[in-house]
Amino acid sequence: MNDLEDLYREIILDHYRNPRQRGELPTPPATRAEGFNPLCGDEVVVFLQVEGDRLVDIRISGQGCSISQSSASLMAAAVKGKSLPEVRRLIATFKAMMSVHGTALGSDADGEEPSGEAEDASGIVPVDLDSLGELAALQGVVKFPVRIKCATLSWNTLAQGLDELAAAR
Amino acid sequence: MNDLEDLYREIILDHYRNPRQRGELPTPPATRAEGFNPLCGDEVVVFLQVEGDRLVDIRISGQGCSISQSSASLMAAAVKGKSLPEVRRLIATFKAMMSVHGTALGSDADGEEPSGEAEDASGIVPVDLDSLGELAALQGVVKFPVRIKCATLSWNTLAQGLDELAAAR
Amino acid sequence: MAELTARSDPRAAELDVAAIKRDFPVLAERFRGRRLVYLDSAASAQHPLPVLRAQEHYYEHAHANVHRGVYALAERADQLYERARLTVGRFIGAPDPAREVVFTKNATEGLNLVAQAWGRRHLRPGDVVVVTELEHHANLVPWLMLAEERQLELRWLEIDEGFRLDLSRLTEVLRGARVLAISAMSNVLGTMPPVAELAEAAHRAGALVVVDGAQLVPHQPVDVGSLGADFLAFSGHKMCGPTGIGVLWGRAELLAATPPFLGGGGMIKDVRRDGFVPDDPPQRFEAGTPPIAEAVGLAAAIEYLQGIGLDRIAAHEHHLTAYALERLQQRFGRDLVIHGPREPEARGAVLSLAYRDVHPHDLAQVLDQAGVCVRAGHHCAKPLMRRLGVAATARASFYLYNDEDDVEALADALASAGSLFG
Amino acid sequence: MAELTARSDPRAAELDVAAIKRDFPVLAERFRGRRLVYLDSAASAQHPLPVLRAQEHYYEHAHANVHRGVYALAERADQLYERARLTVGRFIGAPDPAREVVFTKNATEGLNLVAQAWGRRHLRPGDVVVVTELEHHANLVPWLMLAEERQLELRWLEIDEGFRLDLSRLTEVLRGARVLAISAMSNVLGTMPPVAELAEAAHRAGALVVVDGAQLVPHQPVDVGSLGADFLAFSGHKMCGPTGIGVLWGRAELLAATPPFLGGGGMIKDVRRDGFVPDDPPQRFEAGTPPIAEAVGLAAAIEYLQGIGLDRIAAHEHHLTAYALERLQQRFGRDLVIHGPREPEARGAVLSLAYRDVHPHDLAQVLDQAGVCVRAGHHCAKPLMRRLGVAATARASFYLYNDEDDVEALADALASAGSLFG
Ligand SMILES: Cc1ncc(COP(=O)(O)O)c(C=O)c1O
Ligand SMILES: Cc1ncc(COP(=O)(O)O)c(C=O)c1O
Ligand code: FES
Ligand code: FES
Repeated sequence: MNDLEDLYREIILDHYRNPRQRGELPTPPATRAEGFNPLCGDEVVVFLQVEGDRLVDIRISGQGCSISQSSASLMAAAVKGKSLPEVRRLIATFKAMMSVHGTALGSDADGEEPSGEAEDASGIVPVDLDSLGELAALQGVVKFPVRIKCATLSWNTLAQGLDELAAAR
Repeated sequence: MNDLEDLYREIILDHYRNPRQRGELPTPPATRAEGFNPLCGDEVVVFLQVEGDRLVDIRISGQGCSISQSSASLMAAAVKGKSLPEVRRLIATFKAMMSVHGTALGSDADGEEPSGEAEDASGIVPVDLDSLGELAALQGVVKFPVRIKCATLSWNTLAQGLDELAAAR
Repeated sequence: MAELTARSDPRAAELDVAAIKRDFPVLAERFRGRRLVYLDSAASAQHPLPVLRAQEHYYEHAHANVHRGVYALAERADQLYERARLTVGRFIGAPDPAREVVFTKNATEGLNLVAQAWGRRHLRPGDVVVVTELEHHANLVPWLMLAEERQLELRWLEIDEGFRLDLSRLTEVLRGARVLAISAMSNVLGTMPPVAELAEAAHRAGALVVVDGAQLVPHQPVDVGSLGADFLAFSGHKMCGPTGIGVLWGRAELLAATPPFLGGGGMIKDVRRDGFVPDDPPQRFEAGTPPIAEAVGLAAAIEYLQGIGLDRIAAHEHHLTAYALERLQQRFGRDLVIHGPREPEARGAVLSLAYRDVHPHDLAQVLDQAGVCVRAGHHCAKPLMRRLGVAATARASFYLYNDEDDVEALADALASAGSLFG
Repeated sequence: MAELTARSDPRAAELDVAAIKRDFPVLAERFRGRRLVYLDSAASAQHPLPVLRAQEHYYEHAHANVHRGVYALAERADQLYERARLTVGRFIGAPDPAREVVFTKNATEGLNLVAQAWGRRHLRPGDVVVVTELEHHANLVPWLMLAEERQLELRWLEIDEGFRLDLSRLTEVLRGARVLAISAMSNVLGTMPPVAELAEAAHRAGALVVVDGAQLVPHQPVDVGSLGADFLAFSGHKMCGPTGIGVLWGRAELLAATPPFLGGGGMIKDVRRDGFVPDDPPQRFEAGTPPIAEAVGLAAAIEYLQGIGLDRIAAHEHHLTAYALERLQQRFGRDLVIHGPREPEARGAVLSLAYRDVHPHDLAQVLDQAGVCVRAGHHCAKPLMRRLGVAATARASFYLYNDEDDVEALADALASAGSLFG
């Protein structure tokens, strides 16, 4: 499998062509979070419906490349119905996957974290790929540092939505 | 004779150690012109006494390096008592000597002239070294482009003084 | 203008691209087992050996700080640096190269210098600056910044359906304007506005003409006089020169009326505790140690380009652009949209592509796998992208070292993107 | 501070200068049949092979524009560029290298950025900026310009008879000050003010500390934290790196509170027809194509210096300075005045010389004939020169590639100047 096939795996192309959980949710009761990739101008909007400690529903809108769109779709499918701590754990695991191999340089890996940390993180956060299920298909992205922001865009937006929710409570 | 001996010829060192026409003249009747070399901060002041069409007296003050000081001294000795057209001709000849050999690059040769001209001039103004007498001793300077401004400082100042005089008439 | 002659020049076919390619070491690189098909010269060009050698020679035999060092090494550095200024000035037909050529760090700094140093001094609240929809951020953001600071009015020359500037309202737009800021060639569409004609209208209206030549100067013979420019900015790295250097040319009397931009060593006549006297142009605008090795490299790049001939380069690119427009349309028909003027004679060698609904970044990624380098993104021209109704395009651009094989490689790679995302 | 340790480091003698000299191709040059004795590193240093190779490698194998190109070549350029940022940041102990290191064109631009972008936003008429008599024009003219534009009050820390800053009136001078702009090492006298101590006093007074590190950073281990700097600027070319690049380090929260300086590509989040949203630091301050090859070269220079050890370099220079002070005084006695602190431990490796009444330019010229390169002039420190009561000095400065033989060559050449002008 060459790098490109590794990047554009069948499962990714499938989620890109047939995005899951696409659409919007009425706010309120849902929460809306918006993420923006300044490098390309793409945008993802995440709608979250949280009841108690559970993310009962999620929808995705916005537009972007195949990586960002499929990542959002895979994410939505993976987190829907999970408890908030589970979702948080998944976010952490996913982002750790996106910064392993040390290919991600400093702030490239994730604009939201001080790079020093991000870099140190690459060695120390154990990535449990099994726990990621279909999401593991996105690991080919780390070989393409410029595209890591594509893959993490929806996840950062989700995290931001959860933060806002938590702060509002 | 190596380049340095060519630069610091005995006659130059002599004029440096024993500058001719050093001092000031009362203004008026004399005219005072001031020249400044921004590259080094040195300064030359030329006092001119013109009667009719003749430069009857000249004095030099200010301070600077051996090249600028000796050039001023040699100049003063050479122009004193000459008619104004003769003085002008000498200035032109001297400045032509300072820009021959094409070693002088553009504006280096003379900050007062558009470099295009200065460059073209290098080929076309015939320099009559014989007419320069002792002044020819300064020709070694052209091999040291940075020092050309030293040698021309007093001459430009003299020219400027003559211009002011002409304008005032 | 020169490009018209160049375009009908039969010598176009003479450009020996195979030989030229050998001058560029990176083009012999293999990426993932494939030869490099470099189609991103509009972002930055590659460097021929003479440029690399000139810089190396400088560092190994002639480096010292400039500003009139007395010793031989410093004299060499000074001479090389000032000679580079003359080479650059003559290259663009500057009437007075030694005084009118300012070395900057890139085209962007040059344009900021005009907006901030000239503009702050000469523009008053309410003054009108005309920009165009074609502008790169470099000739836009400095004016937006100044407009905010000084309450200037920004007016826009828009593009028409044919991706050219709409000149129907020109007189109106220029009325009372103080500045026309205009790109001589769009880095997105390849559009080349009739700068000379616009400059004439601007001058009649009393406006200065600030030309962003970043894309034009590397690709065509340019003469500041016939262009009608008052200021012209461009970058070394887009014309086979080094990074870290740009040029601002300005008319001598305008530079003389422009206060300093950056303060520091080398730009003063005197500094006292209570003030300073700025030096004359161009030194006034070159505070601190300038990009000396870069100036030497840029001069070598210019000599390299001149050795081949700017008219021949322009003709070659024109030929290649026409070839690519035809081949790509032939092969992909409606699957491929190429933003920009249809007519090859109205545009530079820049093709902004939209292939079906494949996202430009995906397209560029797939092309890269085939060794084909194109740039995806907004190309620092967001207002223009909005006007085109897209967030990004994939842009292929040609230079002297590209040939028809490169166009074919692009086409083949596009086809494989089609099957991947099909 | 680190230099104190370095200075008592017995490994000083270990610096293998002969081997180091071989790394610098230009030092093998012969001028007029003589070996080059390069004593002008304070103006600009020479370049070792690893730096030349790194830049060459970049141009031959990794050049493309940065700003997130998708293809492999652009990715290499991006990575090298951002890695250089981290290398630079770690070199000066930046807490957050990826965000706090701004690449500029030279130290001068960095200082202008602070004065113009930070200063214009945060300083009001009547605000006080404290500068010192030791400053280079680079840390003076930007403040003079801003003072004039914004009616700031400039206060001066003066030097005493021993060529050190006179701190007797420190509290008074700093009272109410908003900025202390200070050079960490004078390029004329070699004086190294106690920056950490002054920074503490400045911070207590509520002032920011803008450190001109152009002379210190190349020669000593520097840690922005222990230095107490809020901003620190320096240049690549004075530390064996290329021309065309400098660094501005700033505390993250200060950079975040600084508006853009130059506008253009790469420094925005969005541009609309009516305005723009600036990007975060450091991108916010890097408009246009940055000095990419130069950043790669600078990183290589830092790695080269670190490979030898900044503490060892400092110790070596200290030894050489002490040696030169002693030898020259021994040999020339009262014929030679060396401006600057007598005590070697209070100064850097910079000797400003006055030899009898020989004009500095004549002195430098005669020295050049012997292959000895020194700089004559005001060294871009005119207020300091006025204070010293001279128009110019001849300045010899040492770096890692100089040795005692170079000092002897200087002494011999001085003697020959004496006999010529005697
Ligand atoms: C103390 C000091 N500050 C600032 C500068 C300016 O450095 P640059 O010319 O590289 O901007 C210099 C060098 O000339 C210097 O010696
Ligand atoms: C049209 C145009 N103007 C200005 C620039 C800015 O050039 P630089 O980034 O070298 O300053 C570019 C290149 O990106 C460009 O294409
Ligand atoms: S390119 Fe925009 S999100 Fe991937
Ligand atoms: S060095 Fe000043 S005039 Fe010669």
